[in-house]
Amino acid sequence: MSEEEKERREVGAGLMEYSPENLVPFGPVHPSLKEPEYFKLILEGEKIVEVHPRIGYVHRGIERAAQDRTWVKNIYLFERICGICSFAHSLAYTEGTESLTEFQIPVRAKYLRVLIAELERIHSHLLWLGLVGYWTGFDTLFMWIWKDREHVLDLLEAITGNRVHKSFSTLGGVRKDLTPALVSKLEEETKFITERVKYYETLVHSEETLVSRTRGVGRLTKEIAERLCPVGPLLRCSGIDRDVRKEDPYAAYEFIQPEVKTSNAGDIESLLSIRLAEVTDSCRMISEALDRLPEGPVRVPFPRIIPRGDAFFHVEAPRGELFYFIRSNGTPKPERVKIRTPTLANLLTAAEMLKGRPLADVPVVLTGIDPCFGCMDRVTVIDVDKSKKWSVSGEELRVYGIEYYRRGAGKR
Amino acid sequence: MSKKRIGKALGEMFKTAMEEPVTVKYPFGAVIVAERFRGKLDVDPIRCTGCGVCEIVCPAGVITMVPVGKRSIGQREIEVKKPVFDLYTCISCGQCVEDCRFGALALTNKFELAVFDKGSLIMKKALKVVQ
Amino acid sequence: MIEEELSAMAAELSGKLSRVRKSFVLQVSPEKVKDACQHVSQLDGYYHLSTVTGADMGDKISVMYHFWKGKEFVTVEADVPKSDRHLPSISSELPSALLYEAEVKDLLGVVFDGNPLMGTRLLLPDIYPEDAPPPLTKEADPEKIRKMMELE
Amino acid sequence: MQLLQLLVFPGLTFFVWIAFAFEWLERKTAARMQGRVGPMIAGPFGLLQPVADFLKLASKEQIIPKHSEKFVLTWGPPLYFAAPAIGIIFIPVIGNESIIGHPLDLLFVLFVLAFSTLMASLLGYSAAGRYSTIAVGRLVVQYTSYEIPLILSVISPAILAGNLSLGGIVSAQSNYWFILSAPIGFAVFIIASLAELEKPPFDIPSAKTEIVGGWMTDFSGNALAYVKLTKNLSYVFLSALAVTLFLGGPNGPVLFHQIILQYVMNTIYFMVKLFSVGFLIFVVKTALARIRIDQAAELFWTILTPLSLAQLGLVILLR
Amino acid sequence: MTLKDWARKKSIWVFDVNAASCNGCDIEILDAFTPRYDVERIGVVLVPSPRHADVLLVTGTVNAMMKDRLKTIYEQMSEPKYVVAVGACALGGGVYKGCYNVGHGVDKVIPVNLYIPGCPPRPEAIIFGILKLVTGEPPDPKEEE
Repeated sequence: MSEEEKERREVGAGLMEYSPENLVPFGPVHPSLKEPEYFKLILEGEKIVEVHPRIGYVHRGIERAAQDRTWVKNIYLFERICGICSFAHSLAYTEGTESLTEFQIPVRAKYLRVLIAELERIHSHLLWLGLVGYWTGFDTLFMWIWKDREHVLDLLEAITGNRVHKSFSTLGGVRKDLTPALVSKLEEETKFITERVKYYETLVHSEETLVSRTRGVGRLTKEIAERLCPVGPLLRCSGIDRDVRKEDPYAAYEFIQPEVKTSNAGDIESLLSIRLAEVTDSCRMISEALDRLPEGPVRVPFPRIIPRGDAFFHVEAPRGELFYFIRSNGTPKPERVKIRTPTLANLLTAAEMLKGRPLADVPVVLTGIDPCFGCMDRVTVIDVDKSKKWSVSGEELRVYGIEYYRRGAGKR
Repeated sequence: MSKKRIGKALGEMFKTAMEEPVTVKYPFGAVIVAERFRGKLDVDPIRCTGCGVCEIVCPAGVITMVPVGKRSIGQREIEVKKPVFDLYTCISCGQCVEDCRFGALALTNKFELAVFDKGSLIMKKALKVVQ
Repeated sequence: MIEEELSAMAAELSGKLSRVRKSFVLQVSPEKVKDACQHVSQLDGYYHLSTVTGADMGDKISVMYHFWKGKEFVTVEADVPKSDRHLPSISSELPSALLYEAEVKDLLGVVFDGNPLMGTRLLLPDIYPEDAPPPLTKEADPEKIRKMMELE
Repeated sequence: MQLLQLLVFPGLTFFVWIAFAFEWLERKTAARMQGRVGPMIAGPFGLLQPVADFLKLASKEQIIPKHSEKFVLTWGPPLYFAAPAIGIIFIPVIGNESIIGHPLDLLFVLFVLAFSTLMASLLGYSAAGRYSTIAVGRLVVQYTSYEIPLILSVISPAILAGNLSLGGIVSAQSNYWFILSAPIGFAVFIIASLAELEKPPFDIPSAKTEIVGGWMTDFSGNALAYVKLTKNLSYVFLSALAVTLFLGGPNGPVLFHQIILQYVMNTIYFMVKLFSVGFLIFVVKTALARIRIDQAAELFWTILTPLSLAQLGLVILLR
Repeated sequence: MTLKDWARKKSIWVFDVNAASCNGCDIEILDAFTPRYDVERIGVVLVPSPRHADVLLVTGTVNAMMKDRLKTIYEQMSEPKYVVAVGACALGGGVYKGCYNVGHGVDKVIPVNLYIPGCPPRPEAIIFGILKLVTGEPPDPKEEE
């Protein structure tokens, strides 16, 4: 090992110098973030004064790559934006592209899309709920929920062929059909999940140590929500009743209506109950979809060239409104695809919710918005409070051996 | 909403401890993989005609067509190409299987693919059969 | 109802209103963007700002502000010439646009005057070459950029 | 002979093996209650898993961060290990007397408890990492909050026995256990032990989702192996203390008149009680979420301190 | 087999780094620690700091932001250390091959001991990989050549 390398490794995790404020790096590689993302926290004792996220650790350049690939290849590319809500991405992209043409997609395919989307919502919410246990040090809850989540993953694998990246929705319909065996398995498992969720509902509202970590933590008021436009459960926990599935139905959501649950508390506990209620509701929607599932083909042949035009399309991903803007110029490749993922919309709100909270709340609140940085891979430094100065740029310090942070420059 | 209490999870904990653990036997026993599971890509060298459609549709750039020889059709002599699969970067999406008109490609349910040498994941099976 | 209001607004701001399926597109000149967005956001209660999109259309860059409520999108569109990529920022009125504008700046080089995030790099890596064009413009070549960042 | 006793049985070596067994029991209990299997392939039922962990860590390279206090990081871990290792030999295991008893050894044991936390803070601070610095801050806050209820709860059995030596307290319990007259003291002692051991809900100084590895973030190799072993040994030490103070130590029905056989029986009684207390701690730990440092301080100052004071008053009345 | 080798085979502490992946692989890695797959059976523990770890699990296309950080994390691990690349992206860029901010493989940045392909690999595949790493089977013969 060379001297330079040795020096680097020893400097590594140590602390170089103290900055005037107590600065704590949160990430980019941190045990409570499953993905690299960097949050610069400025503390007074244990209290957080400012939060400055730096995004871009997962930036890959997908939007650019989409312009150079064909319409069909892009399905698989967009699906791999995120490993949790992968189906929401492929659903938004395929439905958006189909809306540019005159083709009629079989109704059965639309129902199947709803089915998988709801299964994915269950898996995503359960994953998040398990992680709430993980962040609050309640490993038992984490293990139990992930144990039950396996049932959903089994279903997804049995129907689509993969646990994570489903590759199910395609231009012109869906790639696989249901079999009678799968239908009965689906019914059985949704019943099981509903049953388990009932237990977790009582547990998260009654286990005192857990409640003390979630109740009243990160208050989000309606006024702030209207200003900062968060989406999904975060918006609904502030009391605003807004769900794309209900307001602007896509796929088969006209026929299978969701029940939108809101809460006025605006804290992490209300997020828990909203997400759990959505899981129960998704189970209901799945059995409803199975009851009404029409017969027929699941796929129609689709052209490789899409007519010229713009499509604005959004779906309700597990984390909230996922927006796609698709512009076609009549060639085999899209002209521009813009993706706005729910986490980007929610990040400002999370930073606002964190201010004035103790350090111990960071993982709970920050991850309470259910961030999915793989989706987002864009953005930076935020400070909503207008009286504060902006601080960015100028490298000074290596933190946790991995991170440079930025400050100086730019005023409001 | 039920009453707040410390140790609410205790009952369920003991219940779980009494039950059989859900853990799979895997490394010490067989594993059941779903029928539709998309695992390792496999090619049938005899059916493959070297048309090159798979190379065009593959989203991950797994497939490259390499020339393996020449063949004469009537007066003309054309170059015969066969696919080489860089399976290490394959995403098992199945688009090539869908678009192969000759049924030469298939996704198996093999998943135990860990290797010490990346090169051994390059599949050159299709090159051997040249008519 | 909304269509009437929007066309009145279009007349007032000397813009052009068009309809794309169930959505409306309001084209205005770059100076009027701020007024248009403010009007749209106050239309009929709470209009939610979905995102800000930039697209390279050859000689110009079109910047779109997507507002959503109920079943329709209202998009405010402005074209910025490539030689002078400046737009007024709407972030003082609609703070949720902060990050969206910053993203457009990073990926297409459109500077939003008044947005506090303009002085910093947001999404692109620190070592993204200064002399390379923004990645989403037509001039940018992914292969070349990768070589410049020594990712090979 | 006494030296042999100190080093082998019932001294250090014996308790180090118990410490490994405790870690195995902890992991296995948590695993089974979470519906998993837990360690399985290292030795029968994975019994040797903690040993494997220890040996592996000990055989690894140790990195000392450049900006840390090298002297402390080199010599600190053995000293940290010494704290519970010395404290534990005062615990009577085979009879009413420990190997090297002293009329005031309870005080020494309390000193050892404080010394262990002090060493942890010193080690964390010397590593000079951001996370370890925060962790040390939390450690000290937590220490100042749990120390008073802990000591108050330890005083109750001493008053009941009218004696400040562990041997005397054990002898005084030959008829009835002090848990009967000081149940609140026992509960407070267990809760404070959880805090001392940094186990949920008080694993605040080593919360991995907040401050990475806590004060152990920058340790590696040999040092980490000793720190981990010390934590397990403290586990055994505190459980043994609970057994000694409240559960009658090695006391139990006398079955044999032969002295050697009775020693064996006493050891068995002691072990059964020790593992029961350990199991109790594991179960509590598995069932709870981590609380915040301010909540922990509040809990200890406003609830547990008055409770242990009340227990003390009750004990004085009883006496 | 010496005692040291035995201990190293039975106790494997891993640290997981997401170097710009879609987090599908990371979820599958985390999944391997949960009741269904429970890799604690074979002595695998997820540790919070790279200094405690023996094995570094790297997922994702190492992009420009993560390149140096990945190197630093690798350097902070104490010897003996192993690197396992998990998923198609970490092996060769996967579906993102050719994007402007994507490196083609972890092995271009740090030395890799074992490759686990798949998008994402099943938890079983990850268990198989880890076991293969510690038992050190000889490299398997080239695919029918």
